[in-house]
Amino acid sequence: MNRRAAIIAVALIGVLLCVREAALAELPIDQMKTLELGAPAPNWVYVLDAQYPAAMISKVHIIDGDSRKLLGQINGGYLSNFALARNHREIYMIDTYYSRGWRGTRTDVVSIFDAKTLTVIGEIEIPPKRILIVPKPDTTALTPDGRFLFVANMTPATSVSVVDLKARKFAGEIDIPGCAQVLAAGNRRFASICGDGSMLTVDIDDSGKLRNRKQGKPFFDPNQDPVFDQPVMIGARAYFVSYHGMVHAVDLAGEQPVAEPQWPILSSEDQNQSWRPGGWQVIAADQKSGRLYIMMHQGGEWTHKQFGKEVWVFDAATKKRIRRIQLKTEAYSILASQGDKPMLFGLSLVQSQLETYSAADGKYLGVYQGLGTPFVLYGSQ
Amino acid sequence: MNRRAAIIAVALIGVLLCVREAALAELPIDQMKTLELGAPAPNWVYVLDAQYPAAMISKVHIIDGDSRKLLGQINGGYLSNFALARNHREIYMIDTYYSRGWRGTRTDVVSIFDAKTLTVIGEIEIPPKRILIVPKPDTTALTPDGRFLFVANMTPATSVSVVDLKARKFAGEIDIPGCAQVLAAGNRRFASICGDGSMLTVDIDDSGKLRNRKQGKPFFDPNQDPVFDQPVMIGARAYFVSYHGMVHAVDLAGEQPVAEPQWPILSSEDQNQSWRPGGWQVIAADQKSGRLYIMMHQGGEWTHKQFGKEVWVFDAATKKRIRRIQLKTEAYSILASQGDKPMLFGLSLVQSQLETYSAADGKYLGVYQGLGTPFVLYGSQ
Amino acid sequence: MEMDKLVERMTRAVARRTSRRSFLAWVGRVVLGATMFPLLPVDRVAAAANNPGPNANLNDDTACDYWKYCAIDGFLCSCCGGGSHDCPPGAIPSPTSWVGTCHHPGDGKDYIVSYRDCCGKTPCGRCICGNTIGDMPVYRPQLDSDLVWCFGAPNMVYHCSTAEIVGVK
Amino acid sequence: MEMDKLVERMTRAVARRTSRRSFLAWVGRVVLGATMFPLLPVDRVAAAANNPGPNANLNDDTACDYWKYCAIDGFLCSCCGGGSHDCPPGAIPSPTSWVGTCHHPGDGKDYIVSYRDCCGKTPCGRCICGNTIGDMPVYRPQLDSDLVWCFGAPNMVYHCSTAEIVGVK
Repeated sequence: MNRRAAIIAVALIGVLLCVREAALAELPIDQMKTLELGAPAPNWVYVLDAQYPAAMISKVHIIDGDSRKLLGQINGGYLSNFALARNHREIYMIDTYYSRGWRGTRTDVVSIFDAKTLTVIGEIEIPPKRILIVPKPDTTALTPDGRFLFVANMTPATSVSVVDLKARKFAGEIDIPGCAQVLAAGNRRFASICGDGSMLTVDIDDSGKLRNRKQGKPFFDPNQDPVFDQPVMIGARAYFVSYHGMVHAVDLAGEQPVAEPQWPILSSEDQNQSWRPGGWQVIAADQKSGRLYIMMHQGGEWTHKQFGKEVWVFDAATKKRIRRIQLKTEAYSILASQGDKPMLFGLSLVQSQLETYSAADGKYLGVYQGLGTPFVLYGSQ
Repeated sequence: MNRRAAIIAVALIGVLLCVREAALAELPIDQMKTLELGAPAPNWVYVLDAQYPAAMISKVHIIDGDSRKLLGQINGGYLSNFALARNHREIYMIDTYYSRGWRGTRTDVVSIFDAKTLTVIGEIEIPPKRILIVPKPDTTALTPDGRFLFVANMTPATSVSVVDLKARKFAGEIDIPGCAQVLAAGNRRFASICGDGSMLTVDIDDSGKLRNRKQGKPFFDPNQDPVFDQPVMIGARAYFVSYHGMVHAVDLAGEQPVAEPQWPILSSEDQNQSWRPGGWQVIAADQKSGRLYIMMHQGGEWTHKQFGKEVWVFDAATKKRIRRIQLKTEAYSILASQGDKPMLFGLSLVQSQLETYSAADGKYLGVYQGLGTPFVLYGSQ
Repeated sequence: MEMDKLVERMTRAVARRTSRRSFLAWVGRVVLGATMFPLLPVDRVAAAANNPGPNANLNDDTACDYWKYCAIDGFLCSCCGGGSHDCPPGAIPSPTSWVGTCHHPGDGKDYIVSYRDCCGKTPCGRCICGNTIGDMPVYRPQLDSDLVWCFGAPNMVYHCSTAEIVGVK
Repeated sequence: MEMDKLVERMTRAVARRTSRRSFLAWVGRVVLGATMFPLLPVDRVAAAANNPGPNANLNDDTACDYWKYCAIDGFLCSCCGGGSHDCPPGAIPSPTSWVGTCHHPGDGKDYIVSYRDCCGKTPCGRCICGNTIGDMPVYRPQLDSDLVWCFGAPNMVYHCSTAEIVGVK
């Protein structure tokens, strides 16, 4: 197409010039161009849309939470994941593609986008093993320094693909037997959640190779009270909430994973009213204030995926509930922004919309609609 | 995956056997298998679903019009087209794929499905030039003997790719300057509609190469009363209906395309009530009885894509209107089946549903729902 | 509007689709030398299964309350051109699956049911039927209903779900 | 429900999306030596254009009745992170396009507007705005609104539509 494109472009310019000769308009002639994103604001939010039922092409809607306007979109593949560099220079989509759309050869790649122009500037092929699951934030993790990207695999044997973003290459694969998913716990460390209720931390060297691994002690009983597998990180501390409403904090910065004593979010009265945490992206945090946001509903056993009608705010330090926020529309995922005026986002899968609230007082601010089948929210910080 | 598949399968069998030892059930153990389609019935209908907004993966829903049950589905690529062999042995999807789903290298292929098992049994690569347009039946045509498949191209220069289905190869490309689309007008002949209001017939030899072309005389004035570009064929005669309600029959079997005198479907009273043909797949035919079905609405100039609320039935021989069929739900496309009890299908894009009517008396029979974004209907004969 | 209902069913579905929490899959993993996940004894699987008991429907296998579907999770193949234990034309049964236990109100027996996905086509999109009883996070993959469980199938594209009787408890 | 409205807008949209019936495109074809389609004189294009005239809105370029959109057909780039004549980040302006003529109620002039698609991403899906005035079948491609008119762009995937003033009539 390139020769043709060039030719057409030339012809086009020619015509435009002719037209301009004749132009005596009060309105100036437009100069068509492609826009770029401005400097990211704290309340920008990245919404991952799996685009069911077609499912083979994902979409990320980049939305300004303040104006509730669409800033741009990027595409991905089958059940793709998303990661944003902390310096906002690059966006990564972790994609699975088939050579014939829905059939043929499977290829997994990390697609690298310029975060300002939203154009694809590179691609790194990884083993076609990435876990294919309804999108979750912790299937991918980026080290704070932006050097390494970790990709969770399942074949169903579990492992982690280490991608060297600086060298633009796949650095290697590290088995995490009995464990799953991946959290960044430092510039050269990731952590995974294990089937026995413990956590695993894995250290890598500067080439991305395994340096050592430490298995923590079990801190919850998956058979009695499993924790949701999408914890929120405050620094190198992972906060989990359990099906029955216990909070587990695990410090991942030390020699080995160390869990702090669990604490309950439910009073006996709450329990009598059968309040429970639930949804998809169930827990969020305000890093500065150390506040935890947990999505709640009323239901019995095994209602852990019921849409949430309230968000309860807790102080992670005092372990006390600060506020209850009523959601205008039942949500499936929530996120808190990290600016001076933190915002709470409520994502409704069925209504395909994003609602914004003031995190400070729970005031409803507005809604953005038309998000396809959105599952996961990512912040700009 | 194959080694692993084998291993898992073996393990699976082992377990099933063990389980069976212990089985003393009153109910027999199930034997899981994959079903095949039975002998096709006259009222089977193939619904082409473009799957907007994802758009890159098409879907065909194969539905039994009598029972209004789904028989099976097949997938395609970006704005794919569909063709069914007359002997019902094979189904062809004319696909466009990108190596990375929505980006990368474009590849156009004819995907060959076994019409009984609905598995892909072959693929023929064709030039990546096929016209990309909201799906229309006449972007692809199959010769009556099933030997050649014609694929309409636009770059925007127009041509036709000739595919030899027997030799399983792309046979060549034939330019059709000033003309577009493709209709099968014999085992070695296709026809296209031209911008000057005429038709072009092109004869090929047994190797699929151009033998000769004949340009007919203009039979309509595109500037005054354009015809819809999706005619219905009765034998080798193409029936067009125009924006303003004139029927043009063009015989494509002779030495060159010959148009018969046009005739109106609108009485002066109809015109006063501003009845017009309109929709997407606007005209259908019952081959046996030679009846034409035309979808109608009430509207002014340039309302040619308005959804239809009635289907008017005409005798192509007497040129008289036989019946008016009220559609329960406004339709965008219609089709008539070709059996002894012909059925009229009304396809509603917005409601994403297919309604069935008795073609004989217009009686509403029922509805099938959940068809995505369906545009085109294909019959089993 | 149907489209809207469909989309709603779809989207709700996605929240709890596919994976088969299976001791068969576990066996698969054993054979693969990847058996680091604690095996759940069958009776625990049974305990985790949703048992409609007396309310279960014995006749209509396109309905979500069909007795054999007591813990199925996905689009029913019976509505997609397949059957309660048959893949629609062109879809391939996944060699790996999850097993549940369903009570048959007719004969009073508990049957072991293997929930096997049909793979190789994009989601069928009809008769979504899902429940989250016994559904566990991904660190217990054999109980995770959000995974695409087409391991061992020609590709990882999920089409629909079946329920295959493999024995009596 | 919004999803349902969205789907409705989408599906309605698809019926009359994209193609730019353009003498620029025609020039493209001339240069390509493929100029077999009768050229439409500009005044015929003008005649074919939809002219809301006095009702046209002069301020909101995210609204379908914005004066410059008198014959636009597709998802408005203004709602997709772009502008009335700007592609959203990452989308590429198609070098080929269709030209219409829109009346500006403010200064009373008729402006020649080039309707250029932004290509290279899947459909934006917002602010569908379409009309069929002047829309012709595919044997008159320069007037066909169902074609994906990304000829000359890096790929043929349609994202959204813009309206670029290129002169005064």
